[in-house]
Amino acid sequence: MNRREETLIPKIGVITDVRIDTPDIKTFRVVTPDGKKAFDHRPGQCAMLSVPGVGEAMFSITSSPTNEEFMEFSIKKCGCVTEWLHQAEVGQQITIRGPYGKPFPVDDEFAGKNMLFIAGGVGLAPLRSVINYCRHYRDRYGKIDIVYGSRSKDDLLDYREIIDEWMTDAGVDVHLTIDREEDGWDGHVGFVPNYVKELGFDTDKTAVLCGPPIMIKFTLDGLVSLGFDKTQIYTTLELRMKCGVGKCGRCNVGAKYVCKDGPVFRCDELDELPDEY
Amino acid sequence: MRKCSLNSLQSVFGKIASSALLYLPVDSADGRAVFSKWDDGTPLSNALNTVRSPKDFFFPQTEDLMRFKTEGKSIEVIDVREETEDFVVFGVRACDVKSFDILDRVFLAEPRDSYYASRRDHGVIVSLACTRPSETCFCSTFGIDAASPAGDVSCWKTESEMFWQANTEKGEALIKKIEELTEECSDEAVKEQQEKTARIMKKLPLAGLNTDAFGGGKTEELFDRPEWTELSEACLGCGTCTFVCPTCQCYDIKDFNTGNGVIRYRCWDSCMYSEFTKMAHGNNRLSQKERFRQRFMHKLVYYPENNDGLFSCVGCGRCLSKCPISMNIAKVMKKLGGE
Amino acid sequence: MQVKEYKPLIVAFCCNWCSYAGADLAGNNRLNYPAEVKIIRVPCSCRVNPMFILRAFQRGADGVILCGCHPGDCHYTSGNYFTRRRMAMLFSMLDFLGIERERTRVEWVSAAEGAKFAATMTEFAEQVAALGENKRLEDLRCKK
Amino acid sequence: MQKITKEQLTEKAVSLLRDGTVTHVLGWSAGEFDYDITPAVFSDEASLRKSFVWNDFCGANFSKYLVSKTRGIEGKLLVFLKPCDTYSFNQLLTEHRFDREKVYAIGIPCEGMADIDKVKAICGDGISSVNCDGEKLLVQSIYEDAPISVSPSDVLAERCVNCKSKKHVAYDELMGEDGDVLDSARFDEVSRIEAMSPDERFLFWQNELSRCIRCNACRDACPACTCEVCVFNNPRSGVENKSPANNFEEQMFHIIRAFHVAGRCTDCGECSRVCPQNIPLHLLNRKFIKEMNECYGEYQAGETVGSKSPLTDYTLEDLEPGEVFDRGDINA
Repeated sequence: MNRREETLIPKIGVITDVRIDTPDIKTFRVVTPDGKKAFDHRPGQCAMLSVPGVGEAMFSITSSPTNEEFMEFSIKKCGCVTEWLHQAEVGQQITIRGPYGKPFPVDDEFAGKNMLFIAGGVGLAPLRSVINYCRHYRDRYGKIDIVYGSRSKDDLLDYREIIDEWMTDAGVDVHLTIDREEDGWDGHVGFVPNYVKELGFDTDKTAVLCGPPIMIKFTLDGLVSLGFDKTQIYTTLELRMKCGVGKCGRCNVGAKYVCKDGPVFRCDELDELPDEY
Repeated sequence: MRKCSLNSLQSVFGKIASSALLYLPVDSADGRAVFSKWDDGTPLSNALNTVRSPKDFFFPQTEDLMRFKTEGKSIEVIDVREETEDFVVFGVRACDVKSFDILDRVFLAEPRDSYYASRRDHGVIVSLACTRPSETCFCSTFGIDAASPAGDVSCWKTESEMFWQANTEKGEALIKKIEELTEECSDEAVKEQQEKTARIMKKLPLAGLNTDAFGGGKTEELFDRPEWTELSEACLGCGTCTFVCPTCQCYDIKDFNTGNGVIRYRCWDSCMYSEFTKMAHGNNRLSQKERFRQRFMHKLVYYPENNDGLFSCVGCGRCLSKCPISMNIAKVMKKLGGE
Repeated sequence: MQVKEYKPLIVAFCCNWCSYAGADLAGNNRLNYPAEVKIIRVPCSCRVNPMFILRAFQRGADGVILCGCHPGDCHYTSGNYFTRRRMAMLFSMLDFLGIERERTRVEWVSAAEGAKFAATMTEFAEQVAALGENKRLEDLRCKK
Repeated sequence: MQKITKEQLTEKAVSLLRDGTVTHVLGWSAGEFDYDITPAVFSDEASLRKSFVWNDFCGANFSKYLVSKTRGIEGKLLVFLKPCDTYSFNQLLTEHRFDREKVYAIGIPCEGMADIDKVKAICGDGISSVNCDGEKLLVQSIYEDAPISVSPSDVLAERCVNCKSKKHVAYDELMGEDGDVLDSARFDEVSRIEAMSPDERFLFWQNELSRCIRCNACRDACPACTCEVCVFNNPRSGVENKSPANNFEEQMFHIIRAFHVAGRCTDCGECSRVCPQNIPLHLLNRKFIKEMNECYGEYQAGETVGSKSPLTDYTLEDLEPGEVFDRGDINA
């Protein structure tokens, strides 16, 4: 019996590669036991990963949908599940379900636009998926600017990919910054919001933000002062989630459920929500 | 409409129970009504309502979702779902019947919750009209008529008879089953009872409570109201209101390591709890005021906004009688609605 | 048909300084005590939190015994005096809830009392065996 | 029927607010009906006069609120304490849970509080008002033309029937007369259960505890439960759980909670008052109190500030756990 579908029952995923990105962030490559991608997704969507007996948690899928072989998750060590994952080895099975949430409107609102991606710390994880999607379908978008900052050089995520691929792409400008001066770093030093203002982008762009709440707040203010309209700015939220499908009530803010109506929000939509995220 | 005498009610119950599990409100040893399984002769309680709501039948306080077996690096997922046995819940009050509409819109929305759906498919709800509402009742505020409850079958109990009216296909089937024990009748006695109850409803202390100040789209007006501080001041942060509430449906999913496998189970959770929204790196609702506000905003604004204006409260009054500090949705509505 | 003999599972919390050494001595002297006694070493008998006792029952113990240094001999001077009061109260509460009092015990066993350790365990295991399986403080989820 | 009146308390609070002795008043606020009273902090005369109430339904123990309500206020908080509340007040001071300097405590006499469930058992549902004619409670129901007269002693809450003390053990000022420590029969029910066979006891508690819905009201109302994060809420404690998944979880929660407050519980009875499922949780606490009294000498938590509870103390001659049982046999 039981032919009823049930989203809460996960599939098995296998960790096939673990990349150490920074001292507290690792990127995990996950496929099904028969070596396929667990499911298709759109840029910005999330998946529920779990370790039986430890717990389940929502992570954004960092790999682009254009990657047909596997999914990647960049995970910062900060709680029970993430701590467990950080000591997991290649070959370890976990469970995976998804995809959840509303993706970035890559084929609608973003199409044909100049794109500005702004990320701080592990906030690059959800953006990497959409950045690589835009790079893959390069001709569908205008100029791409990426501003990325973190605490130090060691804390920059996907550093090799940024240097080797993104920086070498035509029409893609990458602006890196770190919070404090550091030996061996000749790039920009300073916080992301300030750097964005210094760079002073034209407002002919669609901006996508992700990072710590405080960075989002100030960057948003900065962009608005540069003349951006809030309808041009997108961000992605994170709240505690359990079900992933708008039923358990945990990620409810205003009339929205972050797991179902988000995590991607346009900033003018956020203004309509109570300040509880 | 059909009827049977109260003297033959036990044989009607017996007939129903011959093909499905039958639950009904029964007086427990300490004098409170609880839903219990009917066995030969179990008398129906005369109490107005049960302490716990009948949502337990469809959304139990805890249920196993799945099991895991782990060995080395590999995991096996074991589906523990079983199709629910057919069951009948008798004696559900009008308010609680309405609560299933509210829960349905959450659990049966895509993707359907198969655990809940299976119970909904196999459960038949037989409602029972109220004749003696309590001072804590305010179902009429939400457009519910206590004297004509919905459900698969509606029942009215008079001094000597029980009247039965099928409302759905499932209900027709149930009535068919007890056809021999009931007789076709006019609805005069029921009408008379309904009019009498309607008169009582108007006399209830909370009869004037209305929802004018609430509903979808009122977030901005209500969210920052200063009254929240005062209203939530004494809140202990316990989960009594949410757990006795027939419409509260927030849940938690947790893993339990049994020593020989892992059970992933679901249990009721409460937005009143301090750790409800706590994440590894912070909490977006730090004070009890914010948590308290969330509960009432959800019931009175957010839920109606997403569900065609339907409020997520049915006025059953359980939270009014059970809150340790007597703070409840009626007081919140009066305060914010400008008394 | 051969009926498998019921062997109760006993969890013994033993303090590191006396009772664990006592258990060691019992082993060194080749004294027999039931193999179903599972020893958990704790720094001091007063390390044992009431939760430990309940957890042991949850995970399938049929009896729980707590062994520490004799009163007056605690390595930390007074730990076992606190244990004595605490466990007296806890066990009495379990008894109040109808959980058989014969399933719990506190015994003082010094490092020199290997024989006492073995005898106590044997006797306790028999006592618990007479009661049969722990049904009143069990967690059905943990049953195999 | 309370000897002190709402007007007396209101005037007192108003005068203390006016002369600046206190800046806030922790009191009872009237509800929809006469019995659904909510604790509230008043900071001005107008709101006091409008909502402050004192009647036979002011059961809530305010002591625990002092932990949160004295934080972050300038000036002093006036609190009205019934005799039983003063024990919790002292116990919290013993545990350094609030700043005594921020509190102005007024002891008020209490004639026992009514239990609305008992009122409803006599008068039925549909109560529109409960008044007092000086002696009897007059209960008006929407189903009756005339009010039903009820003797307060017939509807006293269990904890008040077995009141242990009418004496205030802490206050800055006393209104009315102080009472005495009473010779209560509060341990009778514990003795009755002790006298049962283990099987009967088990069935009794299974029936009670299986009703638990783990709403945590008992814990959250308990003046002895003031941990900032309870172990049962802390994912790092290894025992976090919030569901009554089965009998074991229910038993574990209540055993551990009772044990945690053992020696600190003043027997104020809030746990049983707030339980939505009417579980007699106070019996667990009373069992511990009775046991400790008998084994380690009479001790009343909260009687004085700074006293050492039996479980943080010991003597060289304490009974062995086995002997405690044997003693129990003699009692039975």
